[in-house]
Amino acid sequence: MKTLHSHLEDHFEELELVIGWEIGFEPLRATPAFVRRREDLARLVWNPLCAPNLSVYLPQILKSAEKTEKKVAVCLKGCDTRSLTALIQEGFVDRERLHVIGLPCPGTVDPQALAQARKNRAPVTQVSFQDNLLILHSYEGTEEIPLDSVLARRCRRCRQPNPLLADVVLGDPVPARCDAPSFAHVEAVDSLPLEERRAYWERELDRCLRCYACRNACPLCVCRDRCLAESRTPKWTTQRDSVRDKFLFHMIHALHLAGRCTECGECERVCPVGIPVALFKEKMAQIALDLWDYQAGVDPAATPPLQTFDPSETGI
Amino acid sequence: MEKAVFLPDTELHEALAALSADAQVWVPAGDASKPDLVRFQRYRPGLSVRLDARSLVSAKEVLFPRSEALLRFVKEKDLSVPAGHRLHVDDTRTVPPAVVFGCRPCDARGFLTFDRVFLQGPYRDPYYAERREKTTFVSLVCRDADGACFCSAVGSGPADPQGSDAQLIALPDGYVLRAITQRGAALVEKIGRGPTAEQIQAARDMLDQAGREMVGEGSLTAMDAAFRARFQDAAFWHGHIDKCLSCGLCTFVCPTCYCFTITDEARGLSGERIRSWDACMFPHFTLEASGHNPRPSKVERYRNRVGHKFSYFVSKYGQVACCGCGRCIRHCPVSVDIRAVVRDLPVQEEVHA
Amino acid sequence: MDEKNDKQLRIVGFLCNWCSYGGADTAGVCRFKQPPLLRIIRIPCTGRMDPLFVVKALAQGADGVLVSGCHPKDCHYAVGNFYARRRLELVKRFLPFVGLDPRRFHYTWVSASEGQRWQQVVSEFSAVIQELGPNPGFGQDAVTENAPQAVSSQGGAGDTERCISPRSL
Amino acid sequence: MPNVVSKNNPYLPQMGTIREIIQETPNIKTFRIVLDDPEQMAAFRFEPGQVGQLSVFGVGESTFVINSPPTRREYLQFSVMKTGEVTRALHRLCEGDPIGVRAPLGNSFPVEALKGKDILFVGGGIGMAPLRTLLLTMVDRREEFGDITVIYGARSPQDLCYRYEFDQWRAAGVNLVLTVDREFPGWEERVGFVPTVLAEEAPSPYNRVAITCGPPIMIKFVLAGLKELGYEDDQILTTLERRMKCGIGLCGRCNIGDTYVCVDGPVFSNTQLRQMVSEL
Repeated sequence: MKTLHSHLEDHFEELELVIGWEIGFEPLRATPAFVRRREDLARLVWNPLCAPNLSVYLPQILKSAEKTEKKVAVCLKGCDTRSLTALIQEGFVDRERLHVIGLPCPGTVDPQALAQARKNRAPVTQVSFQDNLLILHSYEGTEEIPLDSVLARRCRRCRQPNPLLADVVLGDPVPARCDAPSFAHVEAVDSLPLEERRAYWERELDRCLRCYACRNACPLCVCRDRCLAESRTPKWTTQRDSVRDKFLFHMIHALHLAGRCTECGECERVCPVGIPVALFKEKMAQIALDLWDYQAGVDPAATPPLQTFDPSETGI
Repeated sequence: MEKAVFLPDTELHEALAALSADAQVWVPAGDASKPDLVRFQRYRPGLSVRLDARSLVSAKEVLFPRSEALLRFVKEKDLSVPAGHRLHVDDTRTVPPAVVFGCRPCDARGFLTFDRVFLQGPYRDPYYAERREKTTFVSLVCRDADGACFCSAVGSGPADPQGSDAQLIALPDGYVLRAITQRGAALVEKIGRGPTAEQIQAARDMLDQAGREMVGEGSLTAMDAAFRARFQDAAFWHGHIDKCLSCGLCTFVCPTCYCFTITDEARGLSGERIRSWDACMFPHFTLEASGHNPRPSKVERYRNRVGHKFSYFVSKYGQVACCGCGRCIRHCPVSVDIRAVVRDLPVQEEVHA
Repeated sequence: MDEKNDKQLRIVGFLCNWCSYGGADTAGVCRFKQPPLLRIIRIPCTGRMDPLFVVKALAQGADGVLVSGCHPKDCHYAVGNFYARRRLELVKRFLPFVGLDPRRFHYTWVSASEGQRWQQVVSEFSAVIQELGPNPGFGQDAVTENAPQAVSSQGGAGDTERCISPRSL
Repeated sequence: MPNVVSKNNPYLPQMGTIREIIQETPNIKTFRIVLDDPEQMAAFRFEPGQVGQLSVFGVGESTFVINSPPTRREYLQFSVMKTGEVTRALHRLCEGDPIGVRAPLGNSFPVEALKGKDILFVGGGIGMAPLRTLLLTMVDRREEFGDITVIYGARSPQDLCYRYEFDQWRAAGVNLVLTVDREFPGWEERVGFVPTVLAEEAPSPYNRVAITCGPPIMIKFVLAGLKELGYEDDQILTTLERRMKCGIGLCGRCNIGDTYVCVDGPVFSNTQLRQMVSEL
């Protein structure tokens, strides 16, 4: 990781804060890091474990930070730059105050898949990466696991591994896993009969704890502390532990992301009970693509389709 | 071992079915579509019981449901009274006996925090108390702590009997089930078979070994003063909490987080006043009607969470409100590590930035 | 007849104040015969339609949802229905994904003078709903949601002023 | 001690009926409530400063101070400012409507310790409600207390609560100083913010206890003003507010450090406030 460190070392005087990733409480956990001192730059890492989409912090960080000449540096993977683009489109982030470090991304690891792929049970003491291989060390020995076999669902349908918008791109471009938008997972659900689809979602959503991690991890859930899901006036959901209330919360989330969701998949990654909540938003993205040929977070100058209209449209 | 039986692996389902005859039996079980997603579920034949796996959510919902009706009300139309209706309020409830089978010692111990608040405070919570009295906890001596576990650091350990009525000790082909309390003894009588001397010896050895094991470094039980000294150190809290997403995951999976909200949910002429889980990490938790919020951002909210568990609760009840299960760390979307926060409280040098 | 069949089907209609609401009125004044399934909620413009209204109504078991506003280019607020039709089409296409029957949701445009057309819209949609039968909604009904819905909760969030006390202030 | 908060189920409200509603100000109403069970009403005891939870079934519960004094027990009086969901619903209720009551909750003013002392009340707007209960207790036991001075202010004359009682207070020997924020036609009392009037009046701190309640910004300046006048921390009492749900120290939201406002409060001395973690 020489290039990320050396780049930040070179530019540190121009920066008030660097948002990147560091190793968390165990080697397989990369966690967001907020670096304000030069000596802490060494903590930063960049590898396929760096799953969190750091653009989620930007609106609030920029709002609370004092306006100075210095910029906020943020490390963004290809898909993360789409989220940033959408935030810029909607005016939540001032591009001028950011120093965007774009990182071509080979895909991120799904911790569950990794746990299943491992043959050893002992805790991982060290992890390294080489040629799309994860090399895990534990006292039981060394294991090599191909990255492709443990990719997160979002990464298996990735078509934007390379940053779309950045002040500097560190690393060589990565070939995309999909050339065109892929909605295979959505289509799998769509292929079920209507009744079974409802039963499927009732079963999945029954597990929901309403912890709102999916909402809070979403870079485009910009209402933050003013979320409709918790409002009592108007009251959209009750406090009952019922599937219907959980469903309504997820509908609030999904419909508010219609035509805005950049498909970063954070909602699904953070879900503690493994509900494929990103499918709701992928379906929205599919509809937006069909109806208006629109992809969120690709063009900073575009207007999201539900925030505009076209009188000449026909067929709707 | 006072009262102990041997429960072969092959008879586990039989035993659970037997217990289900007169109680709700809650076991850690894999989800049908996601076998590695282990939660406490009501036992039913065919359930994929997973005593070997750590459950995602603690067993707290058995005594403290995610949502429960405190009372029900019905409005009966009656034009003879000025209001035009009479109001009937009803708080009757039936609480079935329950067994939590195969939770970890940390889960069972978590209820000691609840007991302090709900049973031994100025007001006794009848809903909790009734469930508590009718529930038997059978914990499994824990042999697979992971990197997030830290039960020894809060004064517990992988073989901690506190809060458990009976203990399961895993042997290669089954479990030794040992009674700890009267209630546990009553349960042990219903299942299993007489253990052999070797099985008893093996269980004893395992118990000794687990009892000596230290899970988690150092001690986090005496941080009251350090927390108060750190209270207004904004840089400290920002350093640790800037990455927090302010979701409620940590509190919802926690075996000791007991905060709740009360809301009325009504439709038409009837409704319920329900109590449901709430989280101090949510902005609405302390938001006053005037718009004032004494804990306006995630920094104050997380600080309160740390303070509640490691300072306020200690000064009020003499124990930490944390059982070291590590769920909040293991499942946090951004791996906020409460151990690290608490451990750093008394550290004077600036290790945080 | 058993109770299930006896349960009357319900369509929730969201009608723009400036056109379809008048259209429905026109149809009524002209005494055009209409099926009795519809319950009307007047909205200031279809631009007020939050797609969540549709989802929530159907999730809670409304048998049909009908949205009707001014013809495109005739919006009282110039462009409200242009925004609306994008949202409504999106939600229409989204419903089946979560297992809600898209045939239970219909949106259309009826002006204040089109009483005849209104009759036709209501009749056709009612026929569809009658054909589909009761909507199971999403998730099981919570206990109290089966309760009769005669009056709003006491001083409740219905927010309509209520004062049935004879000695009011 | 007879207590309406049920020992078996402290969440279960007692049923009461609204006997009278008084429109105090454009957004404050006073409710006079009688418990439906006459025995319970007769046995009901509380101390000045204690609070109650009022239930509008279907909307929720909210906490209000019982602002009638324990010396007058024909009804329980609560004053409610329209701010949130429950208070809006309360404002829609009418005389004769049923209402749920869970009371008394929380601590109270140390009446016995105040005996023989001069008293200064400093109130602003709805903040007069918790002061009224103590004030009327003292009025009813007038000979046990020394001088009673009340400085009460609001934005405008029509925002003053309990206007219809001012004459009675004065007749009972209360030195009542009224103020509004600016000049109004027909207003003949003081004009100016409460802290300013406090500084002008300057009641001597000797053998006196000051009790203040009002909006946070007023409290802040009143506390500074009292300090200026020479009041010590333990000569100043105030009441705190927090969002509350259970009211019985369980639900975990109204804490300031390890102090729970619902059971340890709402009445605190300035000394106590200074010992708490700073999270107001």
